[in-house]
Amino acid sequence: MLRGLSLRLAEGQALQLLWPNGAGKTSLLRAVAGLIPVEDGQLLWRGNRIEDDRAAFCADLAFLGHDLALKGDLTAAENLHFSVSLRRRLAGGEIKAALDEVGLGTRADALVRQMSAGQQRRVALARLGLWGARLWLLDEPAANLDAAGQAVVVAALARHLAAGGCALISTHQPLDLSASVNRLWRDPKEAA
Amino acid sequence: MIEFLSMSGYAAYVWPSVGLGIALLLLNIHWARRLHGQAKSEARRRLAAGREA
Amino acid sequence: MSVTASSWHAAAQILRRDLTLAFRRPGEWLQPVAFFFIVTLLFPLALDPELSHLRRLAPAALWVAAMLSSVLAIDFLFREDGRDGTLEQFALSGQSFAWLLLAKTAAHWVLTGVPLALAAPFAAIALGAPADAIPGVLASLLLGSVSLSLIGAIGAGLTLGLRRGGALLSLLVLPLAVPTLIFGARATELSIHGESMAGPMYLLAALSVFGVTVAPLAAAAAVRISLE
Amino acid sequence: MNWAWFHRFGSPPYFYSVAGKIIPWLAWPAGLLIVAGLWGGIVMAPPDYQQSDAARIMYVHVPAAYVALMSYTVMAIAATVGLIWRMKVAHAAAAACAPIGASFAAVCLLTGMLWGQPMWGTYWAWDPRLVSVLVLFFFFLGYIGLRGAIDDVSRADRTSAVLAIVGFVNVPIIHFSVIWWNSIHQGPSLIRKGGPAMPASMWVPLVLVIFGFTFYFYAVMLMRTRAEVLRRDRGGSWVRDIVAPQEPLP
Repeated sequence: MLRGLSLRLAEGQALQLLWPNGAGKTSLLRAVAGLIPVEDGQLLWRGNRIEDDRAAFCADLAFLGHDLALKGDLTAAENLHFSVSLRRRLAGGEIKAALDEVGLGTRADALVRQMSAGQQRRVALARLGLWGARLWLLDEPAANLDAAGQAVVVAALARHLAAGGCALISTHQPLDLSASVNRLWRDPKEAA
Repeated sequence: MIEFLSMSGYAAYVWPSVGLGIALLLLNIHWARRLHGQAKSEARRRLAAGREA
Repeated sequence: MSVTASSWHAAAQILRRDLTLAFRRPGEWLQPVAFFFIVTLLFPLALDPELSHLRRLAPAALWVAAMLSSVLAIDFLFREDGRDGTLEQFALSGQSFAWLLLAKTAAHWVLTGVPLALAAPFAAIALGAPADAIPGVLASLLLGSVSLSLIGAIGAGLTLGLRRGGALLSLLVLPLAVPTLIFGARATELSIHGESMAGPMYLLAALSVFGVTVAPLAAAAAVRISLE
Repeated sequence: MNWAWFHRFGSPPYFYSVAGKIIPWLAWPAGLLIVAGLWGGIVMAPPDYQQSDAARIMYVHVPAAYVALMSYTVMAIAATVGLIWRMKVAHAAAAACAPIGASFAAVCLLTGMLWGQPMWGTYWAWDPRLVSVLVLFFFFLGYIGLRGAIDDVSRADRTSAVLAIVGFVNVPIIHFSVIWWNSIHQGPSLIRKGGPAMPASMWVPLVLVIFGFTFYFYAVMLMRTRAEVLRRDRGGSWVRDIVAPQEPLP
């Protein structure tokens, strides 16, 4: 359980949580997303309390958790189509472009079940860009990724921040995001 | 007295019912007290463990 | 629960996706139908196979088998989506959570309730029902399985956080389904006797409408708790 | 209206001490009423002119049915309060109601069977009221099962609260559908309706037992709730003062 935390993110800012394992990184991200109730304290988004208009907050939110929410029996393109369609209508070619960006352009019609863990994570990363959300909450975004895959994460983040988005990222392994991340938080007891 | 106990031939049904009712009342008290006792002893055990640590 | 054009779009996507998945793995939704057949066909073996006797029993056999196979199937309703994080994304999609779960329940009904209703006339004939009763049997199970799916959705939501729903799920769901059983079996019985089944059918419809309004909210509350 | 008392009850130590003081005030009247009622019903009241002395089973059967229904109602209300105001004490009270209600429903069913054999000639008739109590009994079992299956206390509380509320909404539907079902294919020979209005010497003891059982239910419910509150807060500092008041702190 986390207590006495306070943090603030501005446009174009990304905060990387480098807390030790078990310090509550995942809980913090899930609480910000609204999946866990906050017992005492409040969450503001664009100056408004989140619980006053959850739908508006959710529209601005992209959450990537431990579970990727991908179906093994659907292709990469079908998975993306489904998860984006829950939020908005897609234009033609958007999915292809997003898969190209994460280096999976040729695998669009492969079943996710037949992909490696790293490729599956790339599919989930492609979804982030398609959602068009302002706030990214990424829980271990680079798990199972090799150097090339990590470069994909860094590039996606850089694009997101340059477009005025912000991000809260938890990583326990030393992932160098310094190209895009501008704030680090190493210990939950430090104020941020 | 025997006439009363025989319940005009329905003794086999009336007295077990009364017995069930009384057993129900006693058992519920017993269970509640046992639950309380268990909660107390568990709290005590925790307290003792906390002091040793 | 506010329903807008984009919620209809999202619901249609859920239906489409669940149907696609089901057609890629047909075993999952064929099993409850096979189970339904086996249970109904066990009755003649346990009883005497005299058709006039079986006919008296047919509504009971059909409905008990339908309820059991619907409980068997309902355990899958949210389990996989809960495990792979899809339900989390539902909760964060900005759409009404209860509405999305209702769409999932509708897909589940198409995949289990409809096949069950289509299978029921065959089982009914095997149990001695006249051919004239086929539309009535079909209609009563089609309508009754709607409320079975909705009640099941509540049970599936409540047991989602558990490692196995199993026996507990049936203990939770079956008492709630008593009214459906009563009216459904009565409708089937009337149709087998060639009488008007309007009365119990209205009541089944009322149960379904009530279920549509209440069940998604209860299921959404239960699923949200298990997502924490 | 001042709601401070309501919020104070949400605090476990306050509830624990106040409930401890209330219980004797419920238990003594309960005991007196039950003894007086049973004495009046089983010893003093005249035998029923139709059912003779078998009607005396009523003095256990009817109050048990009443308490079973009441404990389900109290459970659903407590669950709602717990869910809306996030009140742990209310969840503990809901948890306390289920086993009590289940035991009363079971006794109601068993005494109903003992009454049925001499009166109807069979231990079990598909009487709509009996069937409703049977379903109620299964609800209690399902509630207890669900609660037991979830390890995390807070999640168990809220999940089972949803079940209690859903079940409560359904109880009247089940009751009326069972009556309807009974009217379409139950032979008329088994169940005799009502009979003549009872003389006062018969209904007064019944009312006494019902009141006695009601007081008894609240007393036992509070006892269980206290135990439950203690168990949940076993690490809390107020618990230390209760379980080991004399020991000085190290």
